[in-house]
This record gives sequence, C-alpha cells and structure tokens, in this order.
Amino acid sequence: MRFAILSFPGSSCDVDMYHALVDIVGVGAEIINHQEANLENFDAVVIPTGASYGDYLRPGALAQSSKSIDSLKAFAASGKPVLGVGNGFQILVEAGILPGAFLRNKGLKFRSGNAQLAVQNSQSTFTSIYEQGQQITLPFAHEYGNYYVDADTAAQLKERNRIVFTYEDGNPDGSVEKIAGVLNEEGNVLGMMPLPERAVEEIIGGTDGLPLFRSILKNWSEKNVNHA
Amino acid sequence: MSTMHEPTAQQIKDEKLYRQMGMTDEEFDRAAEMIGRLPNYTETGLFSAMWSEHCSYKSSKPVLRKFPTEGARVLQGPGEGAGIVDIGDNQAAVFKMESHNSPSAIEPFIGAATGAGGIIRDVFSMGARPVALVNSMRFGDLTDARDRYLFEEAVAGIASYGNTIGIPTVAGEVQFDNCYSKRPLVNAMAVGLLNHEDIQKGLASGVGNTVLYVGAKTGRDGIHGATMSSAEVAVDKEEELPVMQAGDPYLEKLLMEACLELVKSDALIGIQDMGAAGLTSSSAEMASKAGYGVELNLDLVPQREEGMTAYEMMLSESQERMLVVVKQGREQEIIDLCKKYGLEAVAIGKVTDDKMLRLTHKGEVVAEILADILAEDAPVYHKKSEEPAYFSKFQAMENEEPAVEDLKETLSALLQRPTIASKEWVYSQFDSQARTNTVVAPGSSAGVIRVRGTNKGLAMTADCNSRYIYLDPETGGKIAVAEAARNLICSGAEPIAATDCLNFGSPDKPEVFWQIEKSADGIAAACRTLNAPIIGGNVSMSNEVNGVPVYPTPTMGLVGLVHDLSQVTTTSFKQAGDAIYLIGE
Amino acid sequence: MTKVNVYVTLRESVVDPQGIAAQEALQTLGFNEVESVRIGRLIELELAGTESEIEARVKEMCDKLLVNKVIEDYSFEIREVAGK
Amino acid sequence: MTKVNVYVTLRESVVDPQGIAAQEALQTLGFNEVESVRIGRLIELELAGTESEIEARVKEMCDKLLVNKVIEDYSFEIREVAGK
Ligand SMILES: Nc1ncnc2c1ncn2[C@@H]1O[C@H](COP(=O)(O)OP(=O)(O)O)[C@@H](O)[C@H]1O
Repeated sequence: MRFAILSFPGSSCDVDMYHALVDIVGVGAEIINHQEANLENFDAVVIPTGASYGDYLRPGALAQSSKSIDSLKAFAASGKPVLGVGNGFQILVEAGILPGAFLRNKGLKFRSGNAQLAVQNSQSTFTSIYEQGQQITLPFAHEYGNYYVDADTAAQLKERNRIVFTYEDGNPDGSVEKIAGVLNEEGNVLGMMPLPERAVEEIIGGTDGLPLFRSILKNWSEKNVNHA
Repeated sequence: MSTMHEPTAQQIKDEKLYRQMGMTDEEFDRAAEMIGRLPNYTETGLFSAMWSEHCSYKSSKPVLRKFPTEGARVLQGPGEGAGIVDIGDNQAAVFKMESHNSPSAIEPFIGAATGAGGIIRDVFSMGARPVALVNSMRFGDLTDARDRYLFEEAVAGIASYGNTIGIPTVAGEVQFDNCYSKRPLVNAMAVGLLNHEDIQKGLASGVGNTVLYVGAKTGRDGIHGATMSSAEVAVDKEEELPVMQAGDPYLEKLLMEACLELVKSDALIGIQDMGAAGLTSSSAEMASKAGYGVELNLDLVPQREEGMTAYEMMLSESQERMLVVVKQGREQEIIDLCKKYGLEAVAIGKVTDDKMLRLTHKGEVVAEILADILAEDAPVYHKKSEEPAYFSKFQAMENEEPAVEDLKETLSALLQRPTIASKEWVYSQFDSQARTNTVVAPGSSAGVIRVRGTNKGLAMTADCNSRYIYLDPETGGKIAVAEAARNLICSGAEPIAATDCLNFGSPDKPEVFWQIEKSADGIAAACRTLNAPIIGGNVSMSNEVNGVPVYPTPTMGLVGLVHDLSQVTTTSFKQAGDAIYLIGE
Repeated sequence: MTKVNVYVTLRESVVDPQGIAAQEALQTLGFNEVESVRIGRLIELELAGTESEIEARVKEMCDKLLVNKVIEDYSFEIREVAGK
Repeated sequence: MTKVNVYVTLRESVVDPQGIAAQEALQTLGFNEVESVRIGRLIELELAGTESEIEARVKEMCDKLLVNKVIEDYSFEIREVAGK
C-alpha cells in the first residue's frame, strides 16, 4: 500500500508522518510537494500537520490557492482514504471536503499536550482495529482546535455516526459536541486534531496512534485481496 | 540624491550627530583617524552599528577571554553563528543562546518571536538542521499589570515562532523577581544537528565570487536595533522608538529548508544570517573573516519601501534575510534553488581583493571602509571594576536558619511563588513534540531528543539563579553551571559543552562590571572542571530600569550527550513502594 | 490604483472568545459601559481595475479565499479611486 | 446603545507577513491585479453614553487596551446611535 503525504509550504510535520508510516507501520509513502500533486497512483492520501502558509489569514485557508486542492478533491471523491491531522484537518475543512470551521481555542492560547479521547465509531476504515468506546491518549498541538459546526450539522454528524473521536478531558478548546475527529458523509475522509503519528513508538509518546494506521492498511489489504 | 538631506561629514563632527547613534566622541575620533578622513553619514552609521557592544563586545571581550573554549569535541568555538561539538558517528551538535531583551521590553510578542527566529537562523546558517529550542526568561513578579502583559506576550511570541516553524521547544526556565520589572530578559537557545562535511562558515572569499541576498525584502524596520540593544530602554516613549522588526516564521521555514539544501551545493562559499546590524555586520564580517573585500550595489537590494537611503538599507534589521556567497558563474542554479522554495535571491555584489567594504548607491560610492576596521578594530574597553559595598556586608553576615513554624503552611506558601510553581502554563503553549524526536518534553530536569538512526540522544537545559549571583557572583556563577550540569546528568546525559547569555546592567558601573568579571570567573572555573567548554554565547548589557541594574543574570545553556537512550531518566516518581534516597551532603 | 476595505466579522451565531476576553478586560479597566465586543478582520486591498470590475473581483476573492462563510460575514467598501 | 467600529491597522513600516502570504495566494488564484494586501483588525463595540463621551472613552480604550501603539495605528467611527 502506498501513501501520499501531501505537503504544503510550511507543513513541517510531513517528515513525522513519513517516519511513522515508513519506519514504524511499514507501508510505502512519499512526500508529495503540493505543486506537483499527482495523486492518482496512490492508495491513500495523508495531509500532515504543521503551519501551512504560516497559518496566516485562517489556518488551512491559504492552501486553497494550491492547485493540488483539485487533485485532492478528486482523490477524495474516488472513495480512497484521505486522512488530515491537525493542520491537515483544517485544510480539509477550509476546502469544504469536511464540514465546519475552526475557531481559536476557547482559552485563546496555543496548547499542546496529550488528549484523552474516546473512539466513538470503531466501524470506519480508520478505526476498525480500535474497540468501540476505547479510551486512548494522543498528542495534540494547536491554537485553532476549537471545531465549529452549526447545530443542524452537529445533529446530522451524530445521527450518521460521523463523529469518530471525542475529547474526554473536559474539552478545554471548546469543540462542538467535544468533537476531535469527523468523517465525511461517505466515510473515506477523516479529519482529526490529535496527532496519531506522534504516538507510534513507546519512546516518544505511546502507541495509541498505531491502530489507526494499521486499520487503514488492514482495510485496504482486505479490499485488495477480494479484488485480486 | 538620497544623501542630499543627510548631514555632511563636517556637520556630523561639529554637531556631534554620532552621539545620537550611540558613539562616543573618542570612538568617532578613532574612526576618523583609522580611515584618514571624516566618515560620511552612511559610514558613521556603519561604525556605530559595528562598534556597538552588541556587535563588537567592546566592553565584554576581556571578560569573555576567561572562558574555556577548547576541548576534544569542539569543532567550532565562539566567533561564528553558533558553536559546534562532535557527538561521534560523523555527527555534531550546533548550538547557541542569544538575548532579545530590549525588543521584548518594548513589544514582547514580536521581541521574543524575533529572538527565537534569530537564533534559529544562526544555527541553520552553520549548515545544521535546528532540532530543538530552549528558552530562559525573567520578569517582574506578577503583581504589576505591565509585567503580566510582558510575561504573557513574550511566552506567546516565543511559542508562535517555534510552533509555526515546526521546531520543538523541549526545555526552558522562567523566574520572577521585581528587579526585572518592565525590563524582562528573554533568552532563546537553538540546538541543531549536522554531519561534519556540511559545516558552513560565514566567509566571503575568492575574488569575483558573487554575493547573493536571499529572503525577505529590506524595510525601514529595526534601524539601529544593535545600538539600541546595548542601551537602556525608556518604555514610555513609543513615538521615538525604532520601528519593530516583525518576524515571519513561515518565511523563515522556507529560508531554512532552502539553506539546508544550499549547503549541499559545491557552489556555496559562505553564508551568514543578517542579524543585528543586518547587511552591515554580515558583509563586513564575512569579508573580514575571509581576508577579502566586498562590494555591494545597494540599488539591487530588494526593498520593501520606497526611497530608502544607503544608511537605512545598511542598518535595517528586517528579519529572515541571509547573505550568501557563491562561486562566480554558478549564481543561476542557486537562484533557481531558492525559487523552488518561493524565495527571492538576488546578486547584489561581489568579492574583491582590496579588503574594503565598498557600497555604491545610485551610481556613487557611498561608503568605503576596510572591513577589518569595522569588524575587528572596535575599541576594547577595560572597564573599571569595583566590589560593591553590599558584598562585604553580606559576606560578614552570619548564616541564619530560617525558623519554620508550620511546615505545611510554609511549603504551600513556597509552592505558590510564581518562580517555584509549575510552569505548565508556559510550556503547554509550546509544541514540544514536533519532528517526533522528543524523548523528554518540558516538565523534567532537562529536555531530551533522540538522534535518529543511533541509540544516542541530546539533553539540554538553561539555568541561572540570579539571586545567588547577586549575593556572590563567583560562587553563583559556579552554581549556575553546576545546576545545569546536574539537570543533564539527572536525565542520563554527559555534559559536553555550554553556551551562555550574559545579562547584566551597565558595564560603566564599576559594581556591575565587578559582577560580570566575578561571575565569569565562577562560570569559567565550573566549565573547566566539568570539561564543558563554552562554544558560543551572547552579551546583553544595560538591562536597567531607571538606572537600577537587574540582578546579574548570566544564563547558562548546557548540552549533554546521552550515550544510550535506554538510560534516560525523568523526575517523576514511578510507582508506589519505590525507595527514595537522598544523595550528597 | 484603487483601495478597498473588506470588513470580515464573525457570524452572530458564532461565539467570539476573543471578543469576550476583550470585553472582560475592558470592564476590569473600568469601561463598564461596554456591552459587547466582537473582533473581526479588516483587509485592506490595493488593486487595479475599473470600479465595476473591482466590485465583482473583490466579491470573488472574498468567496474563494478571504472569508470563510461557515463562520464569517463580510462587506466591502471601495475607498479611493486614484486618477491615472 | 451606540455601535462603534474601531479599525486597527499595522503601522506602515511594520512588515505584514499575513498580508504578503494572502497576496501571493490571491495571485496564484489568478487575481493578478492585487498589488497589496494588509490585514488588520475590526473591533465592533456596543456601548452606552452620549456621543461626546463615547468619543473620549473609545479613544481611551484604544490607547489602554485595544491597540498596540508600538506597531499599530487606529481610527474609529461612531456608527449608529439608537434612540432610547
Ligand atoms: N520557558 C520554559 N520553556 C520550556 N520549558 C520550561 C520553561 N520554564 C520551565 N520549563 C520547564 O518546566 C520544568 C520546571 O522548571 P523549573 O521550575 O525551572 O524547574 P527546575 O528547577 O527543575 O529547572 C522544567 O522541565 C523546565 O524545562
């Protein structure tokens, strides 16, 4: 399985994602510069965190000027998995691939640390190795982690089981419905503010992020075996 | 044409206009004598910047000579952007600490942010990838609204720069004392990694080679930042302040990636950050160190504002700019490389053999001075030193055991002191895990990052207890080094080298100069004993409010080598039932 | 060259944590008469074109990039048309 | 209740990285006619008081809290005085 790590100027954590995928999970991955974004030959796309375009204007906003957003939309529409973490989630939301928007953290400060999460949907391509309701710990680092959707959308997300992760530690940044990660309607695009690629080795931050990548790999393998 | 409104050389002398730029009468006379004529306005500006304490270390040089700077691991000692120590396997650690106190007193967010930005540039201009940040800050205690503001904003500024550029902050310290009221200290340290063959120096050598300007455009911001940072700041007169040089961590990220690719090119001769005194210091120092001259055509300098004079361009401290010397004929490939990162690179001059820094603007030569005179021949002052009266008084006092009546109450009162209380409020604002190498994040004795591809790690910490240094500078200096070393050792690392930031009051006060000398003696002795040479650092003087100096605060930054990552230890208790030992006296 | 000011405000239904914090700070300073503070963005553009072109183009810029309509509203004002 | 709009802009010589990045993004999207973008803040206040009181008080709020005069300039506009 081959992942494209779509890198925008300023996406400094593309290398972290590469390390997690290639050195730890053991899949193929390539960092793809947004200017030459040809995604067709990949099996999955990941948008890493960092501060693309300096987080200027609104985090994730200026990435919309990149031509790669069209390739990304086409890739998402093809049904293959797309994962956006941290700033990558913000980019997906600004692009309209996922609903909602990001406001500044309720405390107005950048915050980093470890978030306690609950897995609310263990049926998705991204989470099938987790248990339903499993409590996990993932690192996070953001200033605009306060996820916003209007009340109707929030109800819809709940009803369609699109809320994948929720914050279980008081939700200090103020996300609507404690949302830490959401799926698109089709279930092949996941955006999340916590950073699973920072939790794939005991020595740096635990291993609670590993099942996420392994789920993607497992579900891809099963599909591919069926088709073969 | 642009020089028409500028005073003539004679006027500068007669009206003593150089004083406004921070030069003394003797310094001006010395400058005139060295070049054999009166300097014009632009040239006076060059002298004032290069002979400022910040660039020339004219008062602190005799003190800095006390420090041990050599050792088996040292590949580059003081004098370049950052020092370099060998860590085995053909790899080296590159680091330095720098102050941004004056700008932070005026505009704490921008001041602190650009402090982080500057030290990061110092590290990547050596060819190293910055892998971790450390900081050390001092503020007045938090009862004053201005001090609370300075604290909040300086923390946010450092956080914003490091977080945006994607370099983890892994350690630091903050202390509060009213001697720093309205005059905060903001010291930032960056640590990088490189392979030996990638070491770069700021050299402009090889006649005919091309000087390229890379990065942000030059504006009128920060003019005379270098002279300002050596002077006491009056915080209330904002109209008279120089325009703050705001930072752009996004641009710096692009600049960093471009430079790290650039250092792999054999077209590169030398590279240096345009830090304090911008174009002036980078060009004069690169020429002087290499023993060559540099000629710049200022018309070609990318400018953000219209009608800038030569003086303004040379003294601007606009951020995120580098001066790069490349082999003649190879310019285009470097320009293309920069373009790939969205950066403008422009040829603005060439290396000459006459050792002159020569500037032309609008077809005229506007400055022509031997680079060595600017970079090397600043006056060196042996300031008067005098033991302050308080010292002998304190020394004569009997030791007194504080009477503690209620242990619980005293403990809880102590824990509430901002200096002792948890610093989580501060470090939770820093992304400490970017680049996924952080083995120990802030909250323990030292920060530790792993060195990928090996079983090694680097530990780092910054420490200084300025009260001890005030009470007894020599012993206090030793204590600062020892504390930092203990923090490394407790984390499982062997201290290998040090950097420092000497934050003091005005060196013109004999009592202050005595503090500087004595604490340097203590620091030097401790570093020698621990075999941790000082490979770079920075001096910040005139940290005073209304003429009262802050406590002497020579902050020590130490880096240690973790030989085996499985030996890394953290401070927290691990499980109930473990025995607790007290080791030492 | 024409100058255009774009005013971007948070939609009323969206809570503005920054505005609330500013209001509290104002009250602490004794400005008790302040009932509400909302913090938005002022984007100053300088651009070429005729007035009607500019009107349409600025609208497009706002919709495509400058404004996030999930949480923000905007209006703009053509301020100055310098004679050529 | 009176509404006041405070317009806060960066002082001219202070570099505006946000504005530069936004301008580049606009150009990539084909808005080549845009020569400059500067991003400031729009602060909307609602407060009580007579017009002349308000004038003085808002100035004071700006000087004390809302505006960072080391790097910013401001102006304000009293927009609407609702009858009681
Ligand atoms: N400004 C800062 N930046 C990053 N980490 C900090 C900062 N201030 C304090 N810390 C971290 O908080 C912890 C406690 O710091 P401190 O109270 O100075 O304790 P110590 O005396 O053990 O150095 C340390 O891990 C330190 O690295």
